[in-house]
Amino acid sequence: MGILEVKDVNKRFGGLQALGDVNLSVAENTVHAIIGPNGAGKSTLLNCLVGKLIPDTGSVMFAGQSVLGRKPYEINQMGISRVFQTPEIFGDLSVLENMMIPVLAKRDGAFKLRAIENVQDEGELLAEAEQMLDEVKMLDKRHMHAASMSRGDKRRLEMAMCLIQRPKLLLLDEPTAGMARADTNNTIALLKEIKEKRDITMCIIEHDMHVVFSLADRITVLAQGTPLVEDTPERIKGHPKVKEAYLGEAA
Amino acid sequence: MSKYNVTRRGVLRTGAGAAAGLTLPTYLRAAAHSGFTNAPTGDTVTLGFNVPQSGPYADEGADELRAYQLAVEHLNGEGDGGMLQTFSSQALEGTGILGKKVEYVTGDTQTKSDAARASARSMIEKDGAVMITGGSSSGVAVAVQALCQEAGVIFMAGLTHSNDTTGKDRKANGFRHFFNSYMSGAALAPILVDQYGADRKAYHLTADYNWGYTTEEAMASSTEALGWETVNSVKTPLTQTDFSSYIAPVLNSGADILVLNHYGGNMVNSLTNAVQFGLREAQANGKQFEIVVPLYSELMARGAGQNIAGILGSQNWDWKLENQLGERYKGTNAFVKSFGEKYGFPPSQAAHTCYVQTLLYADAVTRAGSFEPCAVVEALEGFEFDGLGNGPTLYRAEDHQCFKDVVVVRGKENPENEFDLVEIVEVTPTEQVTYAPDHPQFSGGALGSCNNGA
Amino acid sequence: MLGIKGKDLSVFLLVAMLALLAPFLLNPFPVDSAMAQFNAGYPDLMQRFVIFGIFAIGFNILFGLTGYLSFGHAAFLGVGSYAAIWMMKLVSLNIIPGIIMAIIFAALFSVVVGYISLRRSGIYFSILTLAFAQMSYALAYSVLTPITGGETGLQIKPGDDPLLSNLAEGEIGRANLFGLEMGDSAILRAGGWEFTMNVGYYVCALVMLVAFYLAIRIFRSPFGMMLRAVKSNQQRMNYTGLNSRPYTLAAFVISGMYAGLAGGLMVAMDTQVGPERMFWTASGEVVLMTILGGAGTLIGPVLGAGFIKYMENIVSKINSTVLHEWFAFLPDGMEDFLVTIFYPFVGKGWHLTLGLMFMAVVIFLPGGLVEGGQRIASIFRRGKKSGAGDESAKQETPAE
Amino acid sequence: MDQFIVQVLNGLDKGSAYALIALGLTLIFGTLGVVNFAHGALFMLGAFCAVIFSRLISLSHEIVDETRTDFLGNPMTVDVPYMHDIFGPELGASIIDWAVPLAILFSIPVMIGVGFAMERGLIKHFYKRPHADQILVTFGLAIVLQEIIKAFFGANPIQTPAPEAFTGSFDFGVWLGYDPLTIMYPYWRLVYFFFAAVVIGAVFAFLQFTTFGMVVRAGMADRETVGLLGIDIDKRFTLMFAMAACVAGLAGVMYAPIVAPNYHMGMDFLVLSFVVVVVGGMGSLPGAVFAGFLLGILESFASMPAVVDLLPGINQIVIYLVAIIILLTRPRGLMGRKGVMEE
Repeated sequence: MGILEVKDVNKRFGGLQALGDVNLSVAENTVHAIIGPNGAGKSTLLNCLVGKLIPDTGSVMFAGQSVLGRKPYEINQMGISRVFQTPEIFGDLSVLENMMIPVLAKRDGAFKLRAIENVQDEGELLAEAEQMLDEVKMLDKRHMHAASMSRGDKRRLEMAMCLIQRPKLLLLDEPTAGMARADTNNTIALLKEIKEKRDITMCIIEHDMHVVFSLADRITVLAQGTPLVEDTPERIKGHPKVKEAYLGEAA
Repeated sequence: MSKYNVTRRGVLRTGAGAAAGLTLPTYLRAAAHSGFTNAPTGDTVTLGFNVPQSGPYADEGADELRAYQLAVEHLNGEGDGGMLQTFSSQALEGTGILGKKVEYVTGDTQTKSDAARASARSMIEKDGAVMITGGSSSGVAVAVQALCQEAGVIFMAGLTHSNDTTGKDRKANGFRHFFNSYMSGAALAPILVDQYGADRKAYHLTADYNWGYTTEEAMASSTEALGWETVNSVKTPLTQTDFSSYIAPVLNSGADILVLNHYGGNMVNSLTNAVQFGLREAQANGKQFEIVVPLYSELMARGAGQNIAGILGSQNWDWKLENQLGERYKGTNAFVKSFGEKYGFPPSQAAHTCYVQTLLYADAVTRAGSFEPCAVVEALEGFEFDGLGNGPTLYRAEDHQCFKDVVVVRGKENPENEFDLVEIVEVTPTEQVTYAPDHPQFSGGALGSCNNGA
Repeated sequence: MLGIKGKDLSVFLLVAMLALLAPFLLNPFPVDSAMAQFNAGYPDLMQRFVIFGIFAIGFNILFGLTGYLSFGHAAFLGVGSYAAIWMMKLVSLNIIPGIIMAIIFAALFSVVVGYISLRRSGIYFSILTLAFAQMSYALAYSVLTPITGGETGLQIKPGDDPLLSNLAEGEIGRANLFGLEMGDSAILRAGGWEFTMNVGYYVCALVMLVAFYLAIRIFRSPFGMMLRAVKSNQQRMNYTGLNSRPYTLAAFVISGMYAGLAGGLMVAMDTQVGPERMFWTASGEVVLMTILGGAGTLIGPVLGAGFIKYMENIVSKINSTVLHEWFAFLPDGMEDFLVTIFYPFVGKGWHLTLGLMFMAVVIFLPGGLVEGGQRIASIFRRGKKSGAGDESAKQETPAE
Repeated sequence: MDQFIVQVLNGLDKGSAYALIALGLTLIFGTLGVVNFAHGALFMLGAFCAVIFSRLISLSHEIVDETRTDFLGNPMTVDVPYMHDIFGPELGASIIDWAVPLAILFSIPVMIGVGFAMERGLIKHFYKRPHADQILVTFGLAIVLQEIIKAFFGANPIQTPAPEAFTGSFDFGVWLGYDPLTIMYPYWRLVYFFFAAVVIGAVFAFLQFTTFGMVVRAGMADRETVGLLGIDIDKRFTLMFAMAACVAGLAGVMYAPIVAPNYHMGMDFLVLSFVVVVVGGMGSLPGAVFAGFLLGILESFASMPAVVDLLPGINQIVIYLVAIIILLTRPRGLMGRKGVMEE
């Protein structure tokens, strides 16, 4: 039994079958990559996992509980964090404040009216946030305006914001899309480090095979909304169906 | 009692003179004051002219302000003296008020009660005004009148026509020279019956606020008493500009008269729309369809242009009164002459009532020998006078309302110029428009006692 | 001190000083001088400064922090005012119950309006709030006349005999605070100067300081940070396990309560209410005050409120006679010329000046009046020590 | 039923005005992303184009008429318009009579000029500024424009009649098989409706069938991409703004005979036009037009005596009530596009 169990999920948009009978099982403390050509339904699947979309049929179970019908913030409180294709951070806030918000969300839940207390008095949480920033080597930038940072820094900040909540499952939506080679390698290194240091399950959607094969423990190939194969990276590499799917796309 | 304690320029003139060179500050407790709010102790007295200078009534406010400036000139003995010569009380000599030169401050009511009160309070608290006057709507008049009552200064209302000003919202420190909804109804009804017959069915369009309600009530009850029937009455939002959807149902409602209980921009637009919809030419119940506008204003008649031609309404005063109806309305020409010579056009009724109110206040102070509000109130209560353009007039003690003839007018078919838009049809004598102080349309109010303030 | 420190504390102390010394600072000219026209230190205007300051501070908690632009906040002010005057008419002339009621009613009304309007964001939210406010205004003006007094509004009348006050027959009740009447003043004269210290003003000023202090605490609190996060990125907020709706609703209700407080105080200072208080222009005014002063800054809204009220009450009273007085020392031709030049901008032309000032501020001072203050301050600072360390100070408190 | 038809006509007529104003506002709001609080003032300027034009062509010189006297007893001066001198009394009089329709020709260059100056001089610098700043600057501009008009024309409404030929009403009833005189509708209001239809049609045709229009529509959908294509979108936006100003102005010119223009009429329409645009949906031109007509018709129905008797005050609030209901049931108005002005 994996930590994330997707069973017979179907999703239609009008006449288009975006997902058809998707079954997926992600084992705990592994890195599971979902690959597939454009329009294969990767993003739709991801959105079904975080509550942005609700599947027409099927079930999505996380750690034994259904996520269906829950709001994104509730799903996050269950222990799923998400990293976006373009980094989503609080641009108007300082880097440190960006880190404080997930910490507070972890401690206080989805809503708590703490209007009179001063943020500066949250010594423990501040220390935790700074420690995390130190871990991702951004401590010196803690007073910077988040929007004014480089894209790579934004990506690291976003990951740090997710990690500080100690999620059981981290969803990554093309974390290296649009990155230069060097940045991509940095990101791979960062993710590897995370994987080694923490007990965390990751689910990556990725185009870049280099990234996928460097990180993934298992790979699911999605085509036209349906999983083609699921296997280890080594065996996926030479799989005829995968070649067909990608070559078919190319032709 | 009130402890409104305010800066007084008058006091300070002398105070500053005496204190010249003094370095020690003087400290005054409110209670240390005797007398009344803003008692003028120097050689000047300050009046507050609070008129709309922005918003839809700005032009009317501008005309009021002209009249006030003229009144101040005349009181101070400048110019030709205007109505001072014709006023039946000859207490005023053109030497200011009680020998004090009249100064004034102005403010903008914006035709909003909050803004009007803010402006009036600044006049009382900052400028030391001992009397506030002006305004172009009943909401403002009621709000400022209540303020003056609290503060202990006299309020001489400008243009305010709602019954409430001297009805349920009457105040001891407030006085109204202008006529009211009831008087419009009482004055118009006999003439309407005379002109259009007793067998008429009226449809009322009424501005949806207090003035509209009192005017509708007055018009409906006085016309019904003479045989008319009220078919329907519909309230229209104040902010409405296009009245087509209210006008359109009128023609098929079985009514043959449309009463527009509208003022200002509302009146201009509803009348224009009514004419557009052909109501002037229409026939209903075998009779010519007619439109009535209970309260006329020259400025708004100008705004309505040709549409106003032939439409009956009532006015407090008209600049042609003395020329056309003779001696009884003396004072009119004297005022028109000095106003016309100064500004180049004849005054509106708003200008007239404001001018007269200023003179009446000055006269009352002079006769009372004091600026003390209670003395002024006493001098004005039950005061009978003549020569201010309206014929013999009474300031009734019970509700501080003036009783005088009401002018019934009609829009001219071929006006010669933009100031000659109305013709006088008839004048309804005072007796016909007089009502008991406890008349149901005016019930629910009490003057209270006059307030001298600090 | 008081749980605030550093720059916040100095801003608070500055505001406290300005508020307490306002009767002196606002009357810089001797009463008899020609410039006395510019004196603003009389009770009514001082009260208005702080009351609208409170209104704008509250509005800024919503708009400045969350970015939700409400175009109907005047409705809460109006509801507060009506609640307060009814308390004074029926229960007690003491202003405390009235103000408490004002806050409660404004809060209830803003919960309803906020709950519905916050289902949408951006311009759709603005129009929803506008629609609620305009409906309140239209109904108060007409159909609800029995409760609101319609156009003429509500005042305390001779017949009103509140439960907890013993008034003589026919006496008109006056607002008081445990017997201290709001209209009471002490006047201090020194040379040609005169300073009015009014009870009502100091009551307002103290309330405003409390309101301002709370606003600082909110700005620096986790809640305040969450609100800024809402403005910055709602998507990330939701995926961080936070439900943004209750945060925005809380901000909406808090700012509605500030508006109710302002409405209640308005009645306490001047016992009357009219429905124009809820018209969209009144809602627009507080938006303009906040933007003009500097949205999202602590002191900006107060400055904006003061600026607009000053224009409305002082510039509108300058008439041609006053202008002639000013320039009387010049030769006749010059005098008339200058009067002709200035006349369109003052008195009845005060709106023109206001419009020009709006444009000038937004063009030359993109951050509002606060930015103007900062620029002046930095000129002085540069004079002392070429502006070092300035940058980091700014980063510490991005929403000062 | 006949009342119903009349109110539909009224609604269409009101709706024409709302739709025209909202159309211009949507062009600025939806295309350029500028919250233009001066749009009402542009409408007002249009109406005053009619006033100014009719004043211009009735410019006159004075002749002293010794036979009559004025109110102070001096000899009367009578004004004779120059048009009478140039074209003779009859043709001159009819030119003056046709002032409002002729003012259209006058207003187009004026309003385009105003729009051009406004965009180049002011709005251009505010595209990238926050909406709050746009509100402040355009509101300031609206006040300034208003006050300038007030300084010259006063605060009173100024009657600007339609030509003689269009006074009176058209008997719709006969046309539809009712008794004569049951459904009367003023000619000028019909003219206004058709005029609005023509202007709306012209704007749509322009956007649909010209390359300029295609670029602008593309710009409305995705401004960045169009910019990336190397198209100079700025110049087109200037033209767009001028066009929107012109549409607002035309709405105003023809409206002058319906409601006498005054200096603050723009503010009266401002809030309403924002409501119309938003109810129609941000960035949607058909939405704005449709919402304009819808709200116009609903407002007319709500003011029918029978309806008001049933629900007192409904005529005061109907537009806002409908706006709330629509925005709650359709998150982006009737035809709004996702992501426009939602932050």
